[in-house]
Amino acid sequence: MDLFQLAAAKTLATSAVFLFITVLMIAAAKRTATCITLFAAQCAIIAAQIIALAFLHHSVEAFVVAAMVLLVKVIAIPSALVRITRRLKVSPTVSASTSPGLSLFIVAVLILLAFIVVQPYARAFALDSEMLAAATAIVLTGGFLMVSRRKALMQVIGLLVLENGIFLAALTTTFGMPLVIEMGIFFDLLMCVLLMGVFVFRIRETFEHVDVSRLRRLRG
Amino acid sequence: MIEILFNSLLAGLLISPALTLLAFRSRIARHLPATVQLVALIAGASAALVVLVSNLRHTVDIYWLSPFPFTLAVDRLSAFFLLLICAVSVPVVLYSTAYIARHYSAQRQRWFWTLFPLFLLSMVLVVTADTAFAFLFGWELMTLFSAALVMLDGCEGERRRNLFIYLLMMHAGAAAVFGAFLGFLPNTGLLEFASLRASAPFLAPAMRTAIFLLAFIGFGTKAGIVPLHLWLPKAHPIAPSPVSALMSGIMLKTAIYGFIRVTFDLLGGGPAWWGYLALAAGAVSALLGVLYALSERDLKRLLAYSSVENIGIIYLGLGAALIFSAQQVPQWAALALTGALLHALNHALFKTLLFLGAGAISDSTHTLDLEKLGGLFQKMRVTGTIFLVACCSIAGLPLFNGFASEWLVFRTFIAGGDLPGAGASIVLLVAAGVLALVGGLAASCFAQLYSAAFLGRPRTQEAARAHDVPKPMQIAMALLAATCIVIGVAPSLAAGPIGAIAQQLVPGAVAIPASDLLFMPWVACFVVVAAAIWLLIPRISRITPTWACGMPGLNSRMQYTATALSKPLRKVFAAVYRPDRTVRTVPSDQPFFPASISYRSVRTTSFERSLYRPAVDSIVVAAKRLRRMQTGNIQVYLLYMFLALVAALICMRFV
Amino acid sequence: MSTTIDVLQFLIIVGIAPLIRGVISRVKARIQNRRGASIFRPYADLWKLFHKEDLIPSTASPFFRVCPMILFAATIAGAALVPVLHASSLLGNRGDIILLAYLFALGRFFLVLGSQDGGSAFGGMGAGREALVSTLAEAPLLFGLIAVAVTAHTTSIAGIVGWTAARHPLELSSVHAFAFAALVLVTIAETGRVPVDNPTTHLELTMIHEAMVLEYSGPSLALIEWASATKLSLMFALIISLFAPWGIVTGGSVLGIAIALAAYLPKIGLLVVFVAALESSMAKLRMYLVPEFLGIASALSVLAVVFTVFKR
Amino acid sequence: MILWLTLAFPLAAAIFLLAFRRPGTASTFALTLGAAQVLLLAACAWQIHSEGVLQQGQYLRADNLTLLFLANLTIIFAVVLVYSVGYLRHVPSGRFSSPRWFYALLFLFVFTMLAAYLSANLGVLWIAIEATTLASALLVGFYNTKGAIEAGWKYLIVCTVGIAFALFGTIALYLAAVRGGVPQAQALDWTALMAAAPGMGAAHDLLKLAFVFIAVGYGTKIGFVPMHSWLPDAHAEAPAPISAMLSAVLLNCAMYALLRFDAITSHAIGTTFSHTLLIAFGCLSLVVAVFLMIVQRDLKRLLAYSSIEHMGIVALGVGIGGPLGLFGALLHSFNHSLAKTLLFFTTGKVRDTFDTLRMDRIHGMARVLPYTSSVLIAGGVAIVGLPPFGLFVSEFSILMAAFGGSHYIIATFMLIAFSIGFGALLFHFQRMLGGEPQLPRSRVKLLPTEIVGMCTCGACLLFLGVHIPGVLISVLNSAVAVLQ
Repeated sequence: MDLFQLAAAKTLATSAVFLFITVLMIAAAKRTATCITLFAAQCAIIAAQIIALAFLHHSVEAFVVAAMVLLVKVIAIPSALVRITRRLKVSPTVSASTSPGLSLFIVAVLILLAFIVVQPYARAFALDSEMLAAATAIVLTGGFLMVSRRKALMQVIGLLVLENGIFLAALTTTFGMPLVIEMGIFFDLLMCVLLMGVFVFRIRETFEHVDVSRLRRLRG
Repeated sequence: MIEILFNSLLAGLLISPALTLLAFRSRIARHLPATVQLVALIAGASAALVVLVSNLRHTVDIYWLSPFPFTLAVDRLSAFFLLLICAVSVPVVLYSTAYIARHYSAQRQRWFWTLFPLFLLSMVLVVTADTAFAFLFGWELMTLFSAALVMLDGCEGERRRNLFIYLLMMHAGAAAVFGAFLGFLPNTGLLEFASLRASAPFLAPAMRTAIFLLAFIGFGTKAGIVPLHLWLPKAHPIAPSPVSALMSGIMLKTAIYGFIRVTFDLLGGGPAWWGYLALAAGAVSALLGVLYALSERDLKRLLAYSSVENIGIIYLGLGAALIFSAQQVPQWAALALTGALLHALNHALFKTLLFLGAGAISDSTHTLDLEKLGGLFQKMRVTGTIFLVACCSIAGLPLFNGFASEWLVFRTFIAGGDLPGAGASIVLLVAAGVLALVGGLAASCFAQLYSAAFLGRPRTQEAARAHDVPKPMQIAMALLAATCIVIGVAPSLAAGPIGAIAQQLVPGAVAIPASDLLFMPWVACFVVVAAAIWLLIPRISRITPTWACGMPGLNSRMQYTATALSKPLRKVFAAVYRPDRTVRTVPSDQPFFPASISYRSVRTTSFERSLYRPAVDSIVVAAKRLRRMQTGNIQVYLLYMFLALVAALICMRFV
Repeated sequence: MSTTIDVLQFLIIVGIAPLIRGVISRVKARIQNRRGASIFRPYADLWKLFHKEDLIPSTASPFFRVCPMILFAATIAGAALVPVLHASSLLGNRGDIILLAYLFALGRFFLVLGSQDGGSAFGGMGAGREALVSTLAEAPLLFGLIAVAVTAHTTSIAGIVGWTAARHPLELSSVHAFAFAALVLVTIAETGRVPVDNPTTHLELTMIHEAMVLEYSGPSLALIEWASATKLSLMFALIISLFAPWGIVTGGSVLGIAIALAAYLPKIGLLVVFVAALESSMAKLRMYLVPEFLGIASALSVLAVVFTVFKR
Repeated sequence: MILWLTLAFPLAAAIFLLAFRRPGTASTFALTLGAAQVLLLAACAWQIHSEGVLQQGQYLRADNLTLLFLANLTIIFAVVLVYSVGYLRHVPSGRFSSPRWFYALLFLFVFTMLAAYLSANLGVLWIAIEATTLASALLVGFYNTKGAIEAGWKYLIVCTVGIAFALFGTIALYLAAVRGGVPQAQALDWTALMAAAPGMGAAHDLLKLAFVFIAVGYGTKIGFVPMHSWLPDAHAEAPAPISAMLSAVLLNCAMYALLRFDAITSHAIGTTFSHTLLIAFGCLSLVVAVFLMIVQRDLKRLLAYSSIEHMGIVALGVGIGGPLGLFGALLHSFNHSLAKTLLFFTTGKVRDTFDTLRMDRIHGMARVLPYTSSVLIAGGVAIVGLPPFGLFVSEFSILMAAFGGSHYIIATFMLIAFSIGFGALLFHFQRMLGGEPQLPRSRVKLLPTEIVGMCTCGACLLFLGVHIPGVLISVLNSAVAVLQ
């Protein structure tokens, strides 16, 4: 058992680093498919974290949550997204408004910002500041992706990343919410992605492109 | 007794719209709504009279019905304005029975008879309201119903624009009125006038000032003081005549009522500069109003500008009253207030009459353009005589009612010469000069109006074919004209009771020396006898052609028109008008041998040009800038969200 | 007794009005080295006109004949407000200075209406010009009266007269000087004398009053002429009683009345000579210089009013 | 039990309705089920009213505040359903765009909003509100036109991001509650939170942080400027009855959520912070909305901006606070939903007749559509807050609260903004109503269903303007008491 405990603690300690790496890589990624994979990886890391926490706290609920993360976020959503990308038959690039280098730089700045911002809270509530910073950075990166990537699907991914960050924050600060709520949130998320998929298809059908920055009929 | 009368007024005005909707299809019951309204109005007038005489206060409380305290109370001041509304509306209703039926389709008639009593009711609400909520409720309804009645004549093009300006300015004015009443709240929390009055002494001086200024602006907008008068010459002319009569004759007075109620009653007077402000507004309005009136050729617009002038005179009186009460001279304050109130009554009478007369003119000639009228007296003897009475009254000629009130205001200005402060004295005496100038200009203006419309030769076929209007319209106008003469000959009949109101409003005022007006009957007798003597002397008379320097073929185009008549005066006051003149010569390359020359002179008032346009333009420009922020790009929208979040987070540190 | 004097002084103003006209034209003739007509010539003119027939233009309404009557009535009602022999008048009361100005307005209003009824261009021409002159004269007239009234602390003409009469001539201040000057100018303008108007002209470029009454004839014209003469006489009486009332009676003796009358006539004479001299020495002003003329009157009257405040 | 029933019924109805392909049958069943739903809601409301608080299980709870919003939902749902029957005649069918889908989604939408209202748990509340977005997004995109899809997409993305922020805020509150000693199982139960709030003052900064995220998050859904961008698009492109639902119920639903959080925050750290934030958002929404109303070209966008304006007013009412301010705010949200529904109903007819909602292309409406025009005028008069309609009363009480609390600057702001908003609406309406019509007078009469819908709203508005029944006053007062 001790070995598990140790592994769990080790996972927790190192996962933040891995999360930062995924964040940076998403920012630099050029193809949608890469982003999806990275998102899945990110979710897998988080799932690992939950399992680790579950071991540390001997919580059955946490195992259920971890299972759901694996099921929904690591398997279901990414595969759905991949299928959508294939069926859309549009160019595989992310059509970023910023160059990969600049994106990387911006995300790096965001990570730094996240560290600065969370410090007072981490201290006040005796929380793992690295984890909290990771969560915040993921949220910020999600936002950044949504603002800077013109492809509709990338907005979905950005949203998912953002949501991931919030989920991670919840995990770090409060060790998750009550199970029913968590399940509800997962359900909502799944539905949300499905619905967005429907809309992406409709955009493709109606406009014959999936560039959201060109959806500018309605303004003023 | 009062209770029954007042309640029957309210009930009558409330049920008559329903009656209209129910009974209008039947031929017999068609006149039922008008009859009910007449009865209700007479009941209301008698209720008001009873209150005026007996000084009993009567209240109706319908808080059980309304969400906020809603009380109607008739005290002396309310009773005066209630009397004004009811008494003046009686002839208007009578007039409308004939006028509306002659001019509108059955559907529009129904529309009129539904809204008209509601409009009256809203005005009754305003002047009898005893809580801020009731007042504002009535105040907003009044605008709404009047606008709906204005739309009776359709709303196309220019009319629509005018209506828009009317509603917009009224709404903005109402916002100020809201502010004025609610400004009392921090001190009392209650909406009843009694508690507002009680809380007034404890208001902070800044708040008192704010309330006064808001009331001044809010009620000033409704009353049409310059430069807030913009809507007045636009909205009044486009309404059907009975409605313009009510709007100009009565609705403007509700603003006077509101101003008096807030300033004199609720706030209980204030520093002298309030008075100077009102006085200045009055002087400017009176002068500019009459000057603009002088240059108008559209009869109704001319009358509307003349309303601005008369409201100016009322404000002169109110300003003087405020100055006197600030200087602790209550008896003169009361006299000035009496003058203002009497002028309000007089203006209601003669302006209603003039608008009804204008309705009669348009009824028989289908035009209101003074350049197209002329010689109507020959065809419309009764209307012509009545209209003359109205013109004399509004010109402030002795023996007619306009003189009595102007005389009172003059007297108070002269009394201002005895005030201790040099500033106050000079201001009041100068105001007397302004009033004199205004009086002179008004006399010229209405002499010109009357002679252009009624005397000389008809200028168009329509004018030549004019005929007098039906009996009900004549009777309605005759009633008003008779009242004008009665008050003109025996002003103390009206000035006495009004003096009692003023005495109540100005604390410390003693008996009013308005009894001086008792000599007017003697003057009247003298003038009438002196004029009538000559009728007894037998004279031989012969009808000859007009002298045309010995040439034949004098025609109507050789007469002076209204525009030509006022030319000398307009030339002297050219600085006020500043018209945009355009002369077009066709063909343009031969200026000395033109095929035709057209001359156009458009007058946009300088207020519109330099005050309203820039304000509206800047708002529109700001709106367009904001519109550009709404780019349509979802990424920008998301960015706004993130920025809003960041801004809120930063602000969090400081709150 | 008092009422008798009131009636008497009223009759004096109205009665000697044509005489004043006659004297003015006589004096003018003399200044111009002519013999001139009799000073009673205006009475004869009136007599003649009253016996002629009234010519009524075909376009005119019944109203046409009423106007002169009202003009006349209003003017003589004004005459009933002005004290000549003692400090009281027939219709006098508090505030009658305003009534006086407005009675002029009443008369003028109807004259303007009557002038338009003929339907010719002359009436309108005169009416427009008359409106200009009278409107601009109204303020200085009232201002002049107000200045004196404020100084005397009363708004009745008779009261002012009483106040002034009780004072030494040298006690009167600059207020009175300014007001006097203003009122003289206003008188010239209001009564249509040179340099504002020329009562003898019939030139359409210049005439004001004459243009308005061009359509009138016979008794109607007589009334108008008499009314305008009365207005001049009234204004003279007003000026005299406001600024130089000394000599008026305080009691009611016949002797006193005689003395008052004797004091009154030289004062009138002086004014008549002054007007005649002025008319002979000046040319008529161009129409659009008239506002400047009245502007001077207004300025003087405003000064008078301002001085009332600082002189107390 | 009744709460569960009320909540489950629309879900079942939605699924049931999907089974009917024929429009006529779907309509009939929708009406029947709708009537049953309304009855159920009425029964539910009655029970809440008589018992004060109704708690069922751990997750469902209803009190007087809920009751007020439930009443709002019930009335609007009923009229919208009735109106839809006539409205749907012309809709071309496509995938997800047939009457059965319309009704099914409508019921689903109602289900999600009911869930939001009836939840006792802030987490469930969040889930429900997120679900409202999902349920209504397809309705927004119902027409399948370019505009509708664009609007649907923007609606979905912007609201989901906003709601994600709200989740963050909820978590932060949860953390604060847990740290403040509330047991984990109850740390999202808002009655427990209200009770424990005074003890949570220690986590001062965290609570502020939570409220900022909540305000921005739910504020997105309410339509506060600058997060309002989805609102005009969605309102303009959705079918008229759905626009009415969005404006009249959905915005209120989000406002309800915000009110709950505001109450907790105020209890914990005092009213200053949360109310200042609300006032800031309120003022911003009010001012920006009235300015943008001036330059609108599309009738429904104009109405949408007017909704933003009114949500701003409600926020100001809450922000000014005090019993009167809250009273006014709650009443205003109620009145606004009635008036806005009325106005959106007219747009259906306008689009039918003129084939456009571009206001510069509509002329002479008063002659072409006299009855619809009079409804539009009445609705316009109501929405600008003139008597004798209900909004006058509610705006009056908010103004009274503002003046009474010496918030002069806010009051001035409001008065000026009201005038500009009035001018903007009046300007557009008069241009549409007047002018030379290019079309003959429409021979198409208003359908009975449309008349019923419009008349109900109009009558309610008029009634509330003249008299507020005692029941409503007591509900309002107890709702205010719940929040205080």
